[in-house]
Amino acid sequence: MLTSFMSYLGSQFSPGVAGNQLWALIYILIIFAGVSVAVIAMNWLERKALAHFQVRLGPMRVGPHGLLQPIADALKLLLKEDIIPAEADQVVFWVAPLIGLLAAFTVYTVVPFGPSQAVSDMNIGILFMLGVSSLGVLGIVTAGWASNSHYPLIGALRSSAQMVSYEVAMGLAVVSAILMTSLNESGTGTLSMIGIVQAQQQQGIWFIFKFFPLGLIAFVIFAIAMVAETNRAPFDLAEAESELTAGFHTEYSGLRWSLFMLAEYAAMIAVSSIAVTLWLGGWMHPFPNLLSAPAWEFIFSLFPALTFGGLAAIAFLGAARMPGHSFFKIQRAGLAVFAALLGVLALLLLVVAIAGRHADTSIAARFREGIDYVYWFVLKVAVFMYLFIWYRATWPRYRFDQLMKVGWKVMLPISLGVLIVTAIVGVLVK
Amino acid sequence: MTPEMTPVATPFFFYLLSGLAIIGGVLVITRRNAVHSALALIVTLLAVSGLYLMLYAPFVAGVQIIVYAGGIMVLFLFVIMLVNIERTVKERQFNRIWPAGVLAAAALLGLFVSVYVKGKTLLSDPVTGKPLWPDPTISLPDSSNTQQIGVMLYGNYMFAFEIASLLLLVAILGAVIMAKKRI
Amino acid sequence: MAEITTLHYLVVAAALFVLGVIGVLTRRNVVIVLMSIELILNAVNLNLVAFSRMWGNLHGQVFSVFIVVDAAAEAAVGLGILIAFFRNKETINVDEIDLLKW
Amino acid sequence: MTDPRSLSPLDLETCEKPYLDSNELIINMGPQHPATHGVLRVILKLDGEKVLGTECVIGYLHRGVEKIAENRTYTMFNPYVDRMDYVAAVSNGLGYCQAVEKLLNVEAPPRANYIRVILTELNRIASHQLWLGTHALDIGAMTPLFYTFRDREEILKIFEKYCGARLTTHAFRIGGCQYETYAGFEKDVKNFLAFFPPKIVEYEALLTGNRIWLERTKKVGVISAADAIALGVTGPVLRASGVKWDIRKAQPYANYADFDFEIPTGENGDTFDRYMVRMVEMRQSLRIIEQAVNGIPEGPIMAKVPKVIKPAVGEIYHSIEAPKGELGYFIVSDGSTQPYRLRVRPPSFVNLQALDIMVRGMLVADVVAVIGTLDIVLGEVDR
Amino acid sequence: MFLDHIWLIPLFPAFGAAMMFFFGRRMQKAAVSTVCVGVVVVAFVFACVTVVEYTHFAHGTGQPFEKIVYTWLGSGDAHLSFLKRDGTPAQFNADFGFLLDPLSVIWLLFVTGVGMLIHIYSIGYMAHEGGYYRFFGYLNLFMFSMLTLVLANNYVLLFVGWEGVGLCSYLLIGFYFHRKSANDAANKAFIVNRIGDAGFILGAFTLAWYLGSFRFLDINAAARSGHYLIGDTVLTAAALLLFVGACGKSAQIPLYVWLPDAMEGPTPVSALIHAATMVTAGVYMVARSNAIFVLAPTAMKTVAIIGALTAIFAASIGLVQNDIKRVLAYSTVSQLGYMFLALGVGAFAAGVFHVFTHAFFKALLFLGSGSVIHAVSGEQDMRNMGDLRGRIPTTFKTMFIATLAIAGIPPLAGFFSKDEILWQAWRSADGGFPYLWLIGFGTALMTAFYMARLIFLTFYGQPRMSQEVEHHIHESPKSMTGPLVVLAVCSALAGFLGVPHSLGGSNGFEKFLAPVFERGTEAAIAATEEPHHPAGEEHRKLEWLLMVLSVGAAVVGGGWAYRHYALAGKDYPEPIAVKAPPLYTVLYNKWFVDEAYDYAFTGRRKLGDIRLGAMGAGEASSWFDAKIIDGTVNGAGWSTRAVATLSTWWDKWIIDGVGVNGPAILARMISYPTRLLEWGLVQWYALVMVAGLLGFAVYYVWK
Repeated sequence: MLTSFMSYLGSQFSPGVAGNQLWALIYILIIFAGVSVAVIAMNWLERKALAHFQVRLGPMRVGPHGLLQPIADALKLLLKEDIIPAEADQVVFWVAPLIGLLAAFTVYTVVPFGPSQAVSDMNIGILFMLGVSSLGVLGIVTAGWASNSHYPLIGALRSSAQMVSYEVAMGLAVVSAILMTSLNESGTGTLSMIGIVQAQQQQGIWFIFKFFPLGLIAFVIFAIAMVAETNRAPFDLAEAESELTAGFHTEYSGLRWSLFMLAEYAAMIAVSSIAVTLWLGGWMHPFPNLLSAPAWEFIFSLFPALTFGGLAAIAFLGAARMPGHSFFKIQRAGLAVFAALLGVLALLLLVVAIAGRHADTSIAARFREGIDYVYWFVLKVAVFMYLFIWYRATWPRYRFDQLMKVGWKVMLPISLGVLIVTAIVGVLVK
Repeated sequence: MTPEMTPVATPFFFYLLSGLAIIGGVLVITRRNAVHSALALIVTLLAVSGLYLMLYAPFVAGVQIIVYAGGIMVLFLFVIMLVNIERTVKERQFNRIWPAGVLAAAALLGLFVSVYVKGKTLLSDPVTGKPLWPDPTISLPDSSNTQQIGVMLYGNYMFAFEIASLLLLVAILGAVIMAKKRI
Repeated sequence: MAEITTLHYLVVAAALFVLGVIGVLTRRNVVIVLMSIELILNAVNLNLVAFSRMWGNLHGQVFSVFIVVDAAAEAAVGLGILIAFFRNKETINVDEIDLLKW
Repeated sequence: MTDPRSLSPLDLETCEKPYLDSNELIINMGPQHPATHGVLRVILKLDGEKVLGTECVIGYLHRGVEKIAENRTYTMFNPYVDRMDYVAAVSNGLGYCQAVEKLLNVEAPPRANYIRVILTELNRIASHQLWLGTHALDIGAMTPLFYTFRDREEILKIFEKYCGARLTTHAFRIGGCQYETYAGFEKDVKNFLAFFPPKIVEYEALLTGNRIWLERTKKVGVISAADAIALGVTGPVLRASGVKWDIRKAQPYANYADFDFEIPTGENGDTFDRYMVRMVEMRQSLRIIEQAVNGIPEGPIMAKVPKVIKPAVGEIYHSIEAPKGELGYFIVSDGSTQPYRLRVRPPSFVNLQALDIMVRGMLVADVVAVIGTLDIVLGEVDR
Repeated sequence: MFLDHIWLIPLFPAFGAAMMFFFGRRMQKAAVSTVCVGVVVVAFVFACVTVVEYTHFAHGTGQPFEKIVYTWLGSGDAHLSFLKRDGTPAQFNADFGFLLDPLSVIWLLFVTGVGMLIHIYSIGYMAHEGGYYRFFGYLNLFMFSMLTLVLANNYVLLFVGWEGVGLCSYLLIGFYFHRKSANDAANKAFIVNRIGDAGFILGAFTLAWYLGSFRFLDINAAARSGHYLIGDTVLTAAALLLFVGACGKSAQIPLYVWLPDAMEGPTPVSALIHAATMVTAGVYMVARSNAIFVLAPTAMKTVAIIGALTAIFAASIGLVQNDIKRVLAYSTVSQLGYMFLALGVGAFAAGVFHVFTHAFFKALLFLGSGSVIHAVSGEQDMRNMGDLRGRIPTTFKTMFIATLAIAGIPPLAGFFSKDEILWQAWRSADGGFPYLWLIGFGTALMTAFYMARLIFLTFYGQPRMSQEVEHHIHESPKSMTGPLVVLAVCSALAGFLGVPHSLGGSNGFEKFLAPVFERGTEAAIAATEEPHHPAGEEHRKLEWLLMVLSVGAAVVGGGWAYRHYALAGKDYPEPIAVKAPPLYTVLYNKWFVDEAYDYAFTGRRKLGDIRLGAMGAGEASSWFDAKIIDGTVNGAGWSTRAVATLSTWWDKWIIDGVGVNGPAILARMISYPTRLLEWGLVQWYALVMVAGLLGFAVYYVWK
């Protein structure tokens, strides 16, 4: 076991490819836990960010600055009564959230956090990802149907029609990015997620800037379609609370409802990962073509430590700025401890960055590299997450026919055109 | 560049997946409620897709998931929801000739079994002496599976591919026209 | 457990095929009949892919892709007909779809 | 024009057919629904998502206000009117007080009129702010709600300082105002005049140019001028259809005749026009307030009114321009201390009638937008 | 350099068509004409430069130049191979390739050249029409297809162009799609062409199956290799099938009926597609396949006879038609017949030469007639024209030149090409060809007559149009007369490219084409038996005699027309109508061919009580259904009823007495197996299918 444990650290391949089942399992656990934590954090972040967009403070009571709010929410949801309507189809009602959740989480098996930091590197990675994420529709449709109620049914039909329509534009945009991977000597592209990032690495450019503005257009189309695909504002028709109360999960409550939320946020992170992988260079740091000297590598490797250091500083500042009243004693202490934790984490990262600064095959260097990869990947995904929140704060909701019009009459032709032009340009460039 | 994926615990996964597939199949044809049938069919489809992966056909597996599980089944669910089922659930589920149908299917199964049994023992090639079902000896590189299928689709099977696209177009038109409210 | 050979896959496919045939021959609900047809097609696909693996070439896989295309077309048209029919006759039972008998 | 009477009423019996051809679906919107602004219940007959017809079921908030009036003296009834349109309590009070004053042949003194105008117009802004926030929320824009509530707070603070209440103000008395303005009232109002215009710009920056907002509001819930008049629709809804009708100009009450302001009108009578009309109205209200606060005279705030109000036998109808439209009071006096009959003509109730012809043929999402744009308050609809 | 990029030539107009397709609706007229005419001009210039380069390349040897851009169908993979007839495997390969040899050079030049002129002409002609961009888009698409056809290096790609021009022809005939007659004409053209196309594609595949390739060079090499005997059955069949295709496209008997109707399209279309270029595609294709035809004398004879018959047949109809464009249309059919006559007697070069000269003067005639129609406010009936000579002088002069050319007056273009054909027809060794000469001679006479009739009715005599129309008469704009003048010059001078030896020329045209039409070994032996250039004085004299005869015929025909029509006033008498009324009726009604087709093929008309053709088949099946099938069913019903009656009777009278329910049981026993077959339960059918499947499988496994 130890050898299998250690062998991976020196390996060039993801555990799925290398056949290292132990590490694949570890990764699955890490990713499952990580995504769940990310969803929880995202929940807090969304409430806080949205609140600040809307000139209010958001959760402040549970924990310092509401940091423990998600946990309180989770507890509340777990303890709530689990209602299944009498006329509902019991089995399907029970299965539906699981389908959605399963689809959302299965996608992560191929998300490349780094060249070897993934569960597996499937040959059909992106195909797999699109396919499995499209299974999420099934969860929604069945949930809406099983509730045996009008609002959920309309919501389910809406959302599945929406997801199916936007999948087309999304797929075409993805294909135009995949076409770009084939611009190498051998002329063969790849569908593997890791391969796509490596293609960007070899070509020395993020695909968003490739054939400017073709890559950018395809990216923008994907970025819009992925919002629609995840049923988020301004495309959140399926759960438009002002029209359909809560859409397909109107009849859901408690734990089951939270599963839907979990699936939704996990799906958001998943599609963001696709966007990052396909267009934003995946795990690469910015300007991979210009700033690739060892000195730059070192500077970039300090970023994780700096980020956590910065967060720690902000938390300390927050603790210091708490009102001096004795009511806030515990909160202040909690925030200080949190800040200290962040600080320790920053220090650890700093140590790793400095210990592994030479690009050799030592464990420290491997660790440092891994952390870098994951850091940049997660950072880019986080930017998307912020965008999701921003959209929600800014835009009204589309109407259903307008949504369909945008999907079929605007996005689809544009993405088709981009695909064709990309193919032509690709041939000409070759 | 990447090493071939080495299959792990093949028999276990095979029996698991084929078991799922067959149980799903049985559920498909026995459930009263069409939605339950559809869900069972999805299970079967996903299990079959897993079998494709075991057969080093990742592209087909991906297509299976995207087109079948993600596309066709959603369509099925849609239609089931559109046509009301309350009445049909309460009705007789099998037609009057079901014994004949089961009998025919059983005969078919018998045929399959006998052919397979024969194929394993008797029907070997008289010239080369090879069995009819040789064990897979030539390994397919699954890392370039998609590329190779692409080359074949656009090369050898160009016509078939074009005709398939035409078929889809016709199917789209037909489905749209037939599903229209007023023809 | 022994090694998995082509025959194993063929047996699974045969089982699915027979299940599909039973569904087609006995169920009254058209939707389920259509689903049974999908089962049959899947069984065929499984056979093709297994043979493709057996002979070490990709023709079987290409064919199975075509069959998937065919299945999609079949489902779309079949369900379209079903909806049109349901609208007129308010039934989706196969044995009530016998207008041509008269 | 389509004669609204020609629209067939919703036939609930023939709906829900069991087969696909009709595809009709009956949906109950409300009374518990996030977008019905209280307890309105709208029964929708849908073809897929298309609205075939609506039927409003009201009365969930009925408190018998008009009946209560018959058992209360004129003075005692005054606070009750605040509970009708609770987001525009000041306007309600103004209308009632003026109606009784008219019955008594009493004229409020000028200073009282100025105070009344300032408070009423502030209340108009507050009402429009609340409408804007909820309307935008219905259409899916969350953020404006919080912005408008933040700014509405400034107005409510003035109310609170003036009369001690924020929502149900009971600010006026028959014959004038009960309270003299507090010290710094004028400064507060002037501060608000400086504070608010940039905020309107902020709202408009969020919405007016927003593509999605435009798509959701333009050509949605159209009602023609002729239809609107036929249905008796008043207020911004009527003005957005292009009819320049505003009681403040048409039959000036209080001292509106002294002020210089304009009546905004729309052209298409769609949701967007109603939005724009209300946005402009807020600015016009600011103009009125500015003129009033600068010209407020000294003097008494109460006219001579008998301690026991016993109007002569007779009847009176008086209407004012409330934020939502024409608010009228019809009072019949039998010479006793209590009204023989009191009838309120509430704008929300009348405007709600237009819902059906505005949403026929549109989509479910538009119903929500139209309910929002009608700016109804169920307290007033049900009374 | 240009030669290597020959594939760009068709792409220029394709680009124009694509522009029109995507953006045309939003473009100004000026922009539309700039783009569309521009791309054709560019194509023409490019073609000229390419040809110059080609002549350097070929050094007079006429070596073909072939450029394969990429393999279009088939990948050279063994899986796409098929077995030839002789059992050897062959590749199914079709390239996206271009072939430039003298034959395609000629077509390339006049297609682009005449096409360019007609594009320019259309700017003026279509200026006030709706659908401007659509028209030019179609024209450009046509140019693309025609150039693909001409430059293709294999039958499959040629077929693409072939279908493309057919499509464009359909679209353009039906350009005024709101007119029913235009739609009908378009449908007719399309459907009739389909018949030909079926023949063509069968022929091409037969060739591929027999010779193993679609490539012209391969096929020619194979045909000339001497492996195949003259008169080879399969090759004869293939040649005949190809000729069916040519008949459709080039409007030969019996598939010529669409061409006169095609005049429903705008006049520039008639000029470009239905006179100058597309209809000569059949000639091109036959000329292209000359190596095959040489090996199939029967086919050659068929071609010659059909050509000659078409020539005189169409000319005879043309004698009495009144619609100016119809006269020209029949003239076109007749001239095409000439071309096929030439091809059929083995004078490929002469046929091609006639195509070349005909392109100029027929395009000119059509454009001129367009100009006339333009002048008289859309009137097409010659009975309502007259005396236009002085009012539209340019049109008159150019049309007059063209008439002289088509009538075969020396030294204009038509004289040389037509006489070459007539001479070759006379001279050809195979028996019976002098008869063909006679037919050709008669045709020449008629040609001169009806062309002169057209000119005199249109430009001479007294004005017969209404006052209003007369008032509006005006010469066409420069963009229309310009092309007329250029074409007139070409019609006058083009003949000098091919002055025959007998007139002291060198027949450069034939020499230029010689490499294409060289005979293979087998055929060459046959050819040597007759010296290629019979230099004998005797021959020359004979040739001169024939020339004089045909010129004489032209003069006589023209003179006769002058006598009858030069002074025609209103209600002028038709000489044929006066002298032979039945003949006139027959000719005026085009020999009742359309009617005959309606009787025989479409079934639109009934022959007595019987309907034939497609509709007839429908009716027959309907009758069969109603009478036989339903009759059987009814009969079964009747017999059932009879049985039932019988059994009732039996029941009542016998069973009740005897006490047995026998007949009822019998009736059920009879009905039960019938019911099993037509139960109406889909799953029963499926069950039967499964049973059948089982049966087959069992048979094959355990047989």
